[in-house]
Amino acid sequence: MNFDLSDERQMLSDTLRRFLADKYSSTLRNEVLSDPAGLSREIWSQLAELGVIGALFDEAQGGFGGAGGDIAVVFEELGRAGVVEPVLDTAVLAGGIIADLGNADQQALVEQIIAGELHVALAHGEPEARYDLPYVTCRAAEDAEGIRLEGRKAVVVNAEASEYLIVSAREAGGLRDWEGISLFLVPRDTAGLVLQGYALASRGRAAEVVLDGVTLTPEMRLGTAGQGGDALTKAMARSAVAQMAETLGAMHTACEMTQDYLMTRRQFGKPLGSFQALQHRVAEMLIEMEQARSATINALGHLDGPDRDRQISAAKALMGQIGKRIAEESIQMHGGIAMTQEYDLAHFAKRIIMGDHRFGDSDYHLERFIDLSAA
Amino acid sequence: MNFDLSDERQMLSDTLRRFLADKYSSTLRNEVLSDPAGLSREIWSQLAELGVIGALFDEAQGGFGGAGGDIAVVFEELGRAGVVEPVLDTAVLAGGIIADLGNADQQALVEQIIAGELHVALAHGEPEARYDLPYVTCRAAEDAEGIRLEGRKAVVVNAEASEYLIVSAREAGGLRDWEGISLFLVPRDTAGLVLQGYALASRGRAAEVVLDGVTLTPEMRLGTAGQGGDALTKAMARSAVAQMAETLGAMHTACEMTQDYLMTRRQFGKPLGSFQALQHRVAEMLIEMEQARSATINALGHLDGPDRDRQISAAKALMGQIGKRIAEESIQMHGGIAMTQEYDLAHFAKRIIMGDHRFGDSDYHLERFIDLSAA
Amino acid sequence: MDLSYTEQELAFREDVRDFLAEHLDPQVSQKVRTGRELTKAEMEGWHATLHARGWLAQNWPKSHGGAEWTAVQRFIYEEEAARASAPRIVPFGLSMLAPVLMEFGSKEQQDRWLPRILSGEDWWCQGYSEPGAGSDLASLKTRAVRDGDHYVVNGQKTWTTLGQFANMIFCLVRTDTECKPQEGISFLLIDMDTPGVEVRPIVLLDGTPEVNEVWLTDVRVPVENLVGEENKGWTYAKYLLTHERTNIAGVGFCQAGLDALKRLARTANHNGRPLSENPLFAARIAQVEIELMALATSNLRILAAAGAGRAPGVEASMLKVKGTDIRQAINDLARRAVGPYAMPFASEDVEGSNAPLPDPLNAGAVTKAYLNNRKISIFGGANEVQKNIIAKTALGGRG
Amino acid sequence: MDLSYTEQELAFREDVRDFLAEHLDPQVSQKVRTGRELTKAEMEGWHATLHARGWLAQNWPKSHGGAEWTAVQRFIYEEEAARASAPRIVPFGLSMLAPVLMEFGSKEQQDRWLPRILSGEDWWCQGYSEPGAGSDLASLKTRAVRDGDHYVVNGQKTWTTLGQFANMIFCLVRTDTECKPQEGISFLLIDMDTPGVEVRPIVLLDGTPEVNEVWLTDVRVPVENLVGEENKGWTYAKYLLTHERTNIAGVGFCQAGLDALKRLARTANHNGRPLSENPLFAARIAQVEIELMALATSNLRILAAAGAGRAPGVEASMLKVKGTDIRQAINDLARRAVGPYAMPFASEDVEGSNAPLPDPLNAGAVTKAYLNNRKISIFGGANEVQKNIIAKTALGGRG
Repeated sequence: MNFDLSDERQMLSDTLRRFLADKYSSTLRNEVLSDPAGLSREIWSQLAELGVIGALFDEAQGGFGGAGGDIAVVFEELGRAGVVEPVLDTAVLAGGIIADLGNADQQALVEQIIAGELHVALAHGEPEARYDLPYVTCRAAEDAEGIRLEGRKAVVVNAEASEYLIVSAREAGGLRDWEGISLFLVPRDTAGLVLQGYALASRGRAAEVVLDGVTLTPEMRLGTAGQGGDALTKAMARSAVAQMAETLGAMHTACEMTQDYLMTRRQFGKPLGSFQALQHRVAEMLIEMEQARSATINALGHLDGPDRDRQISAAKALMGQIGKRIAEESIQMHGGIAMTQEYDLAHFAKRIIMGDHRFGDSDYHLERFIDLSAA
Repeated sequence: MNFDLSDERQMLSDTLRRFLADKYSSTLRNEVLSDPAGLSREIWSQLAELGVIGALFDEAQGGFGGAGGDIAVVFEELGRAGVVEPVLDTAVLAGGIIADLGNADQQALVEQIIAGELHVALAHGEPEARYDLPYVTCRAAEDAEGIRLEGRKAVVVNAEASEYLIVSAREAGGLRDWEGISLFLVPRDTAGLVLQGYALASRGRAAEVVLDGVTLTPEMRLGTAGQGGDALTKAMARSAVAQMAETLGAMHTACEMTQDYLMTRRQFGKPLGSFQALQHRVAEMLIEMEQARSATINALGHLDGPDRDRQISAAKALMGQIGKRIAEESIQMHGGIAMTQEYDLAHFAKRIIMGDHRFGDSDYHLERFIDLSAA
Repeated sequence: MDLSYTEQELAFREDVRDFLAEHLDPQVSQKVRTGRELTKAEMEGWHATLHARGWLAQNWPKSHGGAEWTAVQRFIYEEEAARASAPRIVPFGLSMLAPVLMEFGSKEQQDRWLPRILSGEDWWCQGYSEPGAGSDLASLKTRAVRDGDHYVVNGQKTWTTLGQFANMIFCLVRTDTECKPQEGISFLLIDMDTPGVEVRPIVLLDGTPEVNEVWLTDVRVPVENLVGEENKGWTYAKYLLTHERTNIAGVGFCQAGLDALKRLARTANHNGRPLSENPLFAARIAQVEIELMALATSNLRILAAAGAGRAPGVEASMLKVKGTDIRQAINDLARRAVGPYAMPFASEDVEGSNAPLPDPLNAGAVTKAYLNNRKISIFGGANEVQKNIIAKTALGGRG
Repeated sequence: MDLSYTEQELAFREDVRDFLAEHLDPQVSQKVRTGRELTKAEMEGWHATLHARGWLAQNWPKSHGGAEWTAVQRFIYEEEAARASAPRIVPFGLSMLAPVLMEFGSKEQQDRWLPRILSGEDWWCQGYSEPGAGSDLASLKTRAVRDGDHYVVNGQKTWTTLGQFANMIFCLVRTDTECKPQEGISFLLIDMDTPGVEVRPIVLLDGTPEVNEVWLTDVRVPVENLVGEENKGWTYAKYLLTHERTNIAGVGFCQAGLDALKRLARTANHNGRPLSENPLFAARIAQVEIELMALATSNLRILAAAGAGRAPGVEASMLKVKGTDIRQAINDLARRAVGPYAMPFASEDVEGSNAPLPDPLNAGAVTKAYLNNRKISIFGGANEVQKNIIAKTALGGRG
């Protein structure tokens, strides 16, 4: 048992932290947030150059990492600095599925992703699905002209900036069956693919995706027909780890800002930090931070083990609860200033809260943990 | 809408409070608690003389009260003073069922109860029933010799001091059917009725009751055969109100003791009450006390209305939660002294917590509230 | 003890319902229901509608043109209005300034300002908080120096809600710096068209420009705009805060929010069943509902006591804390109910297309509401300050 | 980062399991499992069993006859022992006094006292707390005045756990009253057979006589029983508290409690189904389980850091608070699981009949455990004090 970072990961962590401290000011972040692209291409290239994207893939995939520990190191730093670029969406989520299922041709896209030259988005969730993974109503039907996709996908993060969408659609089975879900690589400029884009509360952009007679060649299928469920579940597990690490980083920053504020801000003639009621609440936040870090470690440590999904659900359920507490307490202890958009904490608080809305929220995972524990 | 006490109830409340302040010292309580009888006959007679028992029955039943408001006034005072005598068990629970279902002969027992001359205990719960009201496995079968009862009853409060037990038994229907449950008045010295007595954590005594060939005449049935369910539910509702009022009174005392202690006890050179972290926790306790009082009012105010059971479940669920918080916080803020049996708070804290284990606990009632709200 | 409403109260509730059904613009209530911002005209329109019915100044005495409602009537109105998604009544003139003027203002001030509040001629805003002062009113720094028939005011106010719509502001200003912090404060009425008044919007974390900074630079205020006596403003401020707090529990808002939450939960899918049938989420909703049932009764009890002349003291603080806790819990559950549809920042419109987001839940602005209502435990006397007040009574008066 | 156990650690776990299976008396473990009190002989017997195996002094260096286990080994032992319902190792001599003697005691003291701790010849208890001092050690009042070759000690100690079984007590006493409260304290070893030592039991709210008052009246203590230097006792006391806290999270106890809770929930009926299948109760259990999974990892992380020479500072306080929270939550759920069978005060026996209570859940003493474990957030440095310590580091070191 060993909780220390390897030398490689420590170096990656240090490099990334230095880079972000230098480059990723809140001014820059606010520019990116108000940019219709939802990301900075320049930062993206620099992240790729630093090896941040490559660290999320293993050597066979053209990267030099790809384990839970690599994901955690990268995303904790991204979360700590409040980076809004869609590293999670392109690299871990969509990139992970291509690396997992793609044939030799499709794998070439992974190289482009690692090089920072390509964005891909996963279009899986549907308007009525909420967090229900096998809830797929989109249909894929093959005929002489090719495979036709029909349906609608909800809240597809970073769809507009992506060259490809990975679309899940049902080739067989009933609603909520795992069996029968296929995954397709759809170029964004395919006829019949319509995006309705909007800004997200915490970072970047997403889109509602309408598939109206999108026609593909069979080569655009990822993996075996109807067998996409395992890859989806695996990608969700890896993305959940990334999301938790990002949230952990953001919580770290929120706690630090709160501690700093309490020590400098005075009220009723004393620093806020000298009020014992606030002191105890800070202590409780820090206790929860330790729990959050351990939950993240549990999740990443089991990413390749047999207990993966149960461990991830335990961790994500706890992270959602702790995140809510830390975001809300940070705002409350700051007082009015934290209610303003221009104060940095607002971004981190939103980021933490919105982390609970991706890949299943705390209640979803608490129930899943119960189900998997009983199984 | 009117939240003031009527003059009669105000007078009852004042009289009872004065009487208990004079007579019911913690020395007396400790004597009663260590007495094998589980109650003081002398105090019992005095409570009857004061009209405390009569206030729990309406005029038709020989009393002069009997409404939710009367129950609440009496039990809040009993709880506040930490009275251990089984007023709830004899008068509200068992007495209420006799008054509700009894024929003219049986009603005579109510007069004796009001006069303080008789104890009756309800033997309804069973070892495997937990809070499940219609879970009745005890059987009643009628033949030429009479009605024979067979089975086992659990945690029958005040059974040993009672002249009669009211025993629920099934004459028809399957386990958990409401239909088929009958109630019988069983003299405690009936052959085949065996008590195994023990002390309770918070007050008085209870017994496990074995019914091994108990034979009764049909006159000992209360009400119609197989139709005991409504009276049971009603008695449980009234008893739940009594329990909540008792808990409210006990919580009031626990809060007062805590406030007094924090103002007098010094640590690190200051009164404990000057530490802001404790101040805020006291404030939160008092906010919860207001909620608890309102919950009790909601319950008692709907005791005769169509929304009775849903309102009672809402209130009892909340009381259980608040009680736990106030009992635990009172102990924690006192520190070590509250861990000792001889310090009075220990009794009140146990009393509050154990109140959640009667007539359904907070989770039981939260679920019942959901079910009744959906209905 | 009687929890049932009287015949008159039941009839009043019917009146309120009928009035709302008849006069509330469905487009406006739809905006309120889904958490969108109202225009100034929409708010003014609702005031005018209420005023026409004589229901605008609910707690004013009849002598000043008020409805002089009982506490229970006000509670009933609040409940019905919230459930019908009526706009809230903007409180700054009606419930905050007016009681101060009635109690401490001169006859001239009352005759001048009160009718203009009713008619909507004036839109008041509040100049209490200052940057760096937070919940600590006694530390305020805005200075007013007497110069002939005027005060010359310099300073900065902040968190001024809806100040962008106001033409008048009532301000606490420091008129004496040589005394204890609570003394030396005066209560001034300032016309916002006076040179030197500048309003700058503060965008909140949910993106709404709802509050403002108000900068005061050499603003000349006629001395007749001083309310009561110079340096006695602290007394008036405390009086105002007490009156501000009679509707502090926000039971009506909570109930409307709970209704909306239940609607969302009935619609949302959770692993193949409606979310409302999920035992865990149902328990979370039931939990806030049972808390709210108790709070509603606490509110009525305290209003009844206040109506009987017993002043609400710490009870108002208790209502504030519990009411904001419940409201925030409801906002939180609503956000959670809609799942990934909590993520869009402005879920009412898809940019560019002007088409509604194809969100089958019609989630509306649940995340905005969640974020925006973090303020209710901060503004209006932070909950920490309320707890200090409660603790002081509970512990300070003893031992 | 590697969460898996090494081959050696896995083999060690097997050793521990085998040892427990072979040597733990089933009657004793049954008493532990159901929360009944152990006799002195039962506790001593378990110590002797462990000592025979060389596993009693787990964190002592081998030079003193200890096992010198790694942090992970200790964690594994704790986990397995708790799950097997082994008695806990009485810590006062082994884990509290011994590290102080090894660090600050003379060679003579080490040679005299350490072997007697191992052999069980001495049963130590702790004389830290005093009436009126609570968590505030610096305010202690017990006086020791030098008189020739002796100190004469007068005062009173309290909350002395298992003092009724002890023959030796280590005490903090005041040897100088003219200095700052933390100075002037000395660390004395007192034979409880000395005239003037009187032990009086304190019955806790669950009815157990587990703690005691120790009255010291003109007790003559040889000067060679002074540990380290006079007036330096505060330093030794803090050192002791740090060592007391290495197993502070109580993960093993939590896991054993969670196992027992799950067993109860599988047996209990809830409206016709096992309570464990009730979604709300299942969620409550799952909640403590996910907290405990994180805590176990926090504990290992901190032990690993401590093993690498990084001293656990505020981390120990964090483990204490979270560990006691979780343990109390488990006790609370166990009490709730058994429903009305939580009400009997001593549920193991029906009085008189000597027959077991016919409780099909075999609830054991769940209420006693719930009540008794209210102490764990009070004793050993109240959780409020732990939060003060955490906050001081978090806020005091900045700004």
